[in-house]
Amino acid sequence: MSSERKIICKFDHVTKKFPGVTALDRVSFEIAIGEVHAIVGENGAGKSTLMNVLSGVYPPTEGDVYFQDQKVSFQSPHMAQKMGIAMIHQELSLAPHMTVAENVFINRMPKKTSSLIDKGKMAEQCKKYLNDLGVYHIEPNTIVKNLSTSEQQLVEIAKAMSLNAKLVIMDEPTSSLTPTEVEFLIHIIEKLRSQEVAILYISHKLEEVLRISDYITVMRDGRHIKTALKEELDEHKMISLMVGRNFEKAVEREFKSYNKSEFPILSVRHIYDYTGKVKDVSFDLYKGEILGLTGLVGAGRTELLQCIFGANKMKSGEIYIEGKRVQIKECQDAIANGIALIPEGRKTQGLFLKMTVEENMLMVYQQQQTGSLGMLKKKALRGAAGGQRERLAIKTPSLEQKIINLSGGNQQKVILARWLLNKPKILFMDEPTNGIDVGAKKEIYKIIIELAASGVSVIMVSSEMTEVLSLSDRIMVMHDGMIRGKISHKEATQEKIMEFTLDKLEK
Amino acid sequence: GSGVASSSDQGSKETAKTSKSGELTPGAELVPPAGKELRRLPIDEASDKGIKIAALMVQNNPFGKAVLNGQEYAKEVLADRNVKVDTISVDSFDAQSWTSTLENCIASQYDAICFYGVSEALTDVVNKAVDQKILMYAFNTEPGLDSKRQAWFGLDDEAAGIEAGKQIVELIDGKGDVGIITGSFSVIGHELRRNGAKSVLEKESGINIVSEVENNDKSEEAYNATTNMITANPDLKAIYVTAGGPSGAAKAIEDAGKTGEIKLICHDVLEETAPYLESKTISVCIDQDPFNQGYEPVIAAFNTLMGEPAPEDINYYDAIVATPDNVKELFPELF
Amino acid sequence: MKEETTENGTQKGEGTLKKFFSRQENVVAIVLVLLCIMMSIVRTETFLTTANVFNVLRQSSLYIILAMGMALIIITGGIDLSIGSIIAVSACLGAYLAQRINNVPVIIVLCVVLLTGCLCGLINGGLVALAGIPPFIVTLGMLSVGKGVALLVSNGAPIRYEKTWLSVFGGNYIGPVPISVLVMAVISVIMIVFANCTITGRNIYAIGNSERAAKLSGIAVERTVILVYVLMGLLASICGILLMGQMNSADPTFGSGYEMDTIAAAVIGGVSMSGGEGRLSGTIVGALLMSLLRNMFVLLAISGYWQTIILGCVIVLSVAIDCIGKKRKSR
Amino acid sequence: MKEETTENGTQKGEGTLKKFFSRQENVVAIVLVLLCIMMSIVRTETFLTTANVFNVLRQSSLYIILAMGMALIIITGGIDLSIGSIIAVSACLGAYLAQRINNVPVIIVLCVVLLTGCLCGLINGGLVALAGIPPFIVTLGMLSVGKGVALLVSNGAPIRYEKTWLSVFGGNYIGPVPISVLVMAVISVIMIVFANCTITGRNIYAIGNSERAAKLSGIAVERTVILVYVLMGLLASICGILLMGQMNSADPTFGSGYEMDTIAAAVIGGVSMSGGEGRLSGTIVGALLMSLLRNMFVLLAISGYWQTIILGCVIVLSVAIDCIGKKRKSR
Ligand SMILES: Nc1ncnc2c1ncn2[C@@H]1O[C@H](COP(=O)(O)OP(=O)(O)OP(=O)(O)O)[C@@H](O)[C@H]1O
Ligand SMILES: Nc1ncnc2c1ncn2[C@@H]1O[C@H](COP(=O)(O)OP(=O)(O)OP(=O)(O)O)[C@@H](O)[C@H]1O
Ligand SMILES: [Mg+2]
Ligand SMILES: [Mg+2]
Repeated sequence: MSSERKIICKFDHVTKKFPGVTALDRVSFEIAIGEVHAIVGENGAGKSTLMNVLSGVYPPTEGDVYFQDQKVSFQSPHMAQKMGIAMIHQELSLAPHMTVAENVFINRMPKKTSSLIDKGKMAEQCKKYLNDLGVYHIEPNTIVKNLSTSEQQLVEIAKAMSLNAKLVIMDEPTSSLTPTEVEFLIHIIEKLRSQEVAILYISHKLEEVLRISDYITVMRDGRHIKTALKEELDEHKMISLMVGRNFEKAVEREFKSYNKSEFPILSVRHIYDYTGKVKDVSFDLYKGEILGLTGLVGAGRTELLQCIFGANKMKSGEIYIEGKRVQIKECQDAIANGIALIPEGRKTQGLFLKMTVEENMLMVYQQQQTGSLGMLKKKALRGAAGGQRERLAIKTPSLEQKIINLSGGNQQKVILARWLLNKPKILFMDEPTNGIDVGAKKEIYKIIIELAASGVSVIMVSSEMTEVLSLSDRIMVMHDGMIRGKISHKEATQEKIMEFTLDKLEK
Repeated sequence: GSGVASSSDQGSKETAKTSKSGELTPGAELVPPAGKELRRLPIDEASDKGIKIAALMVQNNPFGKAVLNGQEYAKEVLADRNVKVDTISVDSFDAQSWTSTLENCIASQYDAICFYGVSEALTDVVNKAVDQKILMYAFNTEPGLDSKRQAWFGLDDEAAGIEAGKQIVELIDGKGDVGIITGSFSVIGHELRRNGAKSVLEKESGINIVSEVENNDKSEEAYNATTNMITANPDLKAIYVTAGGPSGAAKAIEDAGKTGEIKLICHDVLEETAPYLESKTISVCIDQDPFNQGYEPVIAAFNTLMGEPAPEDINYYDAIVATPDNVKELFPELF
Repeated sequence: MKEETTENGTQKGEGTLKKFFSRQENVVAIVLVLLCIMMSIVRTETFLTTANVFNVLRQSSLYIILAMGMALIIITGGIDLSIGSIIAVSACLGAYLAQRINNVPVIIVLCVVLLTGCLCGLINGGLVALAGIPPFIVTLGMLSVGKGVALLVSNGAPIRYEKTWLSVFGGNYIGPVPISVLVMAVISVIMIVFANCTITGRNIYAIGNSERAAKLSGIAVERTVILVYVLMGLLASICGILLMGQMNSADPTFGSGYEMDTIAAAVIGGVSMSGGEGRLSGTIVGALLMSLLRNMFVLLAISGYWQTIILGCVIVLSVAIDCIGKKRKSR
Repeated sequence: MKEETTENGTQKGEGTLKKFFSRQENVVAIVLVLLCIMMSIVRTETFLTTANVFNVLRQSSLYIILAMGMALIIITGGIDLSIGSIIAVSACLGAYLAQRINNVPVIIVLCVVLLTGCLCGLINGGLVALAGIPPFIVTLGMLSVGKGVALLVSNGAPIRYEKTWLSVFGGNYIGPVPISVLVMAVISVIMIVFANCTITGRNIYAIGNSERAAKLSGIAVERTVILVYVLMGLLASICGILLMGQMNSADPTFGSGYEMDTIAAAVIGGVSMSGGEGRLSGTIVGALLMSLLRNMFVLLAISGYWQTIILGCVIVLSVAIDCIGKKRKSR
């Protein structure tokens, strides 16, 4: 990197106010070509808002944005795109009923001379961009809704790449990628850097940030705190800057090991599901255990949990709870047996977006807490909700707030509270820390550990290796719908897990 | 229907003399719209205290418009007699809409309400109005057999249907396929006509009713139904349209080049049907004098309110049978 | 310091006002009140009479009853086009029974009508929830089939029946209050309590927000959806009874075209067509607005052609105020 | 080993078949074909004649034209209840002009009709896209206002006008082919190409999938939505011309009730009411099914009451087959 930074983009006292919230407060800093510039900060620090201002989603309330030495005020994302700014949005912005190729080339599909769309060429170019990302298994003509979340994320990345932009904004691109895919993305970023493309990179995964970025900007409460060379910062310093105080070390817990003689709380034997995503899965879960479940994209972890929970139909297999055979046909059966599920995809499977925090929190609990004629005991319920809000330190102006106005971490805590109210014996968590900041993450880890200590058994699906390693008593790796291996905490290392995770060339 | 009620004619002349002259146009001097005859004349006296009469109709169809013309004419005539006639629109021929509108009129304290009797379902609301001393004059259809409405004006639908049936038999010499396009299976007036015609047609062994479909009073649907009938029955001899939209059937017959081959029988000589009568596509059109259905009840109500003897309980209109040969004579205003 | 307090004070005041205006139903309610005030000035002698007020209420009572059921269906993300046919078929069956069989106890007629409504709702709900057929298609089919059955039963003509205590529901009054208004009031209270204060009511909203999330929260989605359609059928058949009573006969045209008016009432009252939000109180306001407009037209003797034009404009305008405000804020 | 290959083979064959049956439109097409075969057997002399085939096509041509526009609107997540009124108001204005002003060039009448349609669409689209009012309310208002204006213009009665070359569009034939069928065919081709092979067409789908995502992808959402409504207005006014030509007059009742039939055609053909998916070819199949049923009723001389019952059942059944299959799979 040359010592002379060639500035491509500059924020000059950018302020953005939403009704009641000042999301950005006089933010100023610069980005140069050929650099990977990371932005870190807690949930709600204003990272996405800043990027949305740059990419033309919102106009700034005050202040200016300069791009290539020109003062710009984009009226729409389209204008920003034309100037050479591409953005991978934090919330996926794909059209689920359309094909992969159409999504990649939306609004700028290659045309034939007749000005009609050239579908062949489009598929071909799409394939090329996907291959560049190291993705060979996604066909351009697949309908996007049939892809898993991580595959959709890859399509989103391909879409941004195909714009051949001068500045690429990546807002949490790796939130649902597996380690292998992250490697490929990093590879791409390196390549872009060498092509003198500027990259704005937002992530809550600080190791990743330290690994790939040149400059790091820290934001807090809508303000710019510091921009520094990567070398000047380490994880600890970053966190202190982000939260504005010193931060204690990450979680610690005492791991347990189990021997065969112990009686499992949940036993699963030879489960197959109807769609064929889960094949012959058997495992045991013990009281107070945290069982990490990891694997590659599409390994079937989500399907396994949802199948046991009764949300997907089981084809064959047996489930025992505390030694008793149980039939789980509907989610209600699972809940009655003391199982809880925090699903992946907060917005799609977890939240009731048009409802309040309180209603979201009480959704499961209130099903049992009714008086005569199915009337809700509103006072008692409100008390319970208030209790959870305190226990989990959920930041919300009131319980009547619409859930959609909360930050991701707090939304996740609300879903956690929903199930804790029900006092489950077994807790399934599918990517519980997806897209939430270090602070919130830590709080959630703490809650998980407390739960395990109080005797709740937890299965945690996660693609984040560090998370799995630092929390799980045992780790189970899935591959292609089957359990590839079970490792106790003592034996577990990153390499060992990777070995189970990856496709082996020779069988 | 050329006989204007002569007795009231005389009476009104007398009263005209007694009233202050120059302020109102005497009934005898009224100039009816071209081609119309007034079946009843207003008495020539202005009301002292002011009279409010509501004239109700579904205005958004050709027949309704013809009735409205009569109602508007009555409004004009009575304007200088200190009478306020409100022509009120009902949004459909649905009994419930009529009940609501009638209720609203009762609330508005009209002295008389002239209304289309849509269906028996109006019985209760009509009785309620009568109990509140409101004159309830129905036209066209009876609002229930045991309703207390004081008078009714119009052409008996069943008789009209029977007349249509007879005309069909005559036109096709009592043999051949006949199709019926009816407005709606659930409108009583349409059903009375359909069944009236069928009662005649079914007696003829040579006549075969091949199809009965609804067209919801719409000309486009009549067009499609006619085309379908012609296709399905190459020997079709006649089509009977019981209610709205006969122009669609006529146009379809013309487009199929079957003018004259297929006889079309329908109701109401209006702007819509007149050209097809002229072009002989419509063989017979039975008119029920909608102008007077709008006009007469209002005038009758006024006269009664002014202390004249009440009109007859039932005031039958004769079916006016219009054919291509006589239509220009009977309805000069349409040509 | 002092200045800040005032500012805060104003902000707070503004906040409450803003919050009030941010609900579409409140804006529509204000439109309703303004229209009433206007009418009381223009038609002093007729508009604000007890008779006319109860008249408007009576006319709106069917719409209110139906619109509340419709609102719940729309909140689950569905739609019901068949309500008119359900009214017709249940009323016709009841009247047929009352007319044909001598001395059939009225209570049995009542049960037949209500059960017919529930059965139609059950078929609708079953096909929607269990077979997964789009509600639009299911209820469009039911609209057609129901009308056909009503025509078959009634043979196309209104069925008159002996006056029994059934007719009390429709036309009679307790003092100046029409019984149908009382029925409407009772049902409104029950429905509002049901929607807001019972677990099933809240589950309906949850399903409309996200069916998947509701399922994963242990809500019996299918059963609840079926229940909502059955409830709609029940409400429709209650309206069938009210109409039967009012008319002292059952007519196969009963209720035709009601679906659009009730959906409009719900949407005007703030129910979102995409489901998950909206309140029954708003729906009541929406239904009242529609009835008030119709009453106004008659009291003001507005010509038929202008009625439809004014109706269209008022509907759009009453919703527009709120929408434009929201749209501007969102940018 | 050998067994496995066979199994794979069968699976592949099954796969293609399954894929074929997994599209609702294909299932509906099969229902359509089966009905045709049945009719050819039962009514050999009349059903499969050139005259009758073109007859069915002619009757369906309006529905097909309108349903394609409606499909696009539903795909954006909207709805248009006002098409009937747009047909009526544009036709009435055109006929009024042709009748009132002597020697007005026909081309001007044509332009007035088409522009009226576009203007109505523009108002709809503008209120939906720019003011953010729910499409249901906007077009319900337009339905009412348009009908009122059509009544005002026509004074409630059909307006006849001098026969000009405008009438050619409606009633005339080229050989055995009705001109309206030709118009329909041309418009179908244009619309299918537009929806599938142009960027704007694909953007319409993208908007229906997620308006926000479409906006973030740089699509001019508002402009595209307005365009879709204008297109619907244009198609409605083309239907106005066809009807005017066919009847040689314009009637304010033109097109009333079309909205339900066209929405039904689109949904039967696989368009999802929640937007984002569905194909115009399916819509055509849906519209054909509706017209074929009506034709069948006449050819088979089915009694009126049973017509509505059968219509309802066929609509539900033709969609059910596909839905039940999908529902079973999803669990
Ligand atoms: N459209 C909006 N309307 C109102 N407030 C908003 C809007 N978008 C963002 N905010 C608020 O602005 C603040 C900054 O949000 P932003 O999404 O930029 O945070 P972030 O740093 O990206 O957080 P995360 O890490 O969770 O993605 C938050 O308080 C948020 O609630
Ligand atoms: N709705 C769907 N329809 C068809 N296929 C799907 C659907 N959802 C997921 N898949 C496929 O199922 C497979 C398993 O996906 P799934 O999301 O269960 O994996 P996972 O192990 O949970 O991975 P992740 O890390 O993304 O959560 C993938 O190959 C995916 O393409
Ligand atoms: Mg963000
Ligand atoms: Mg998963």
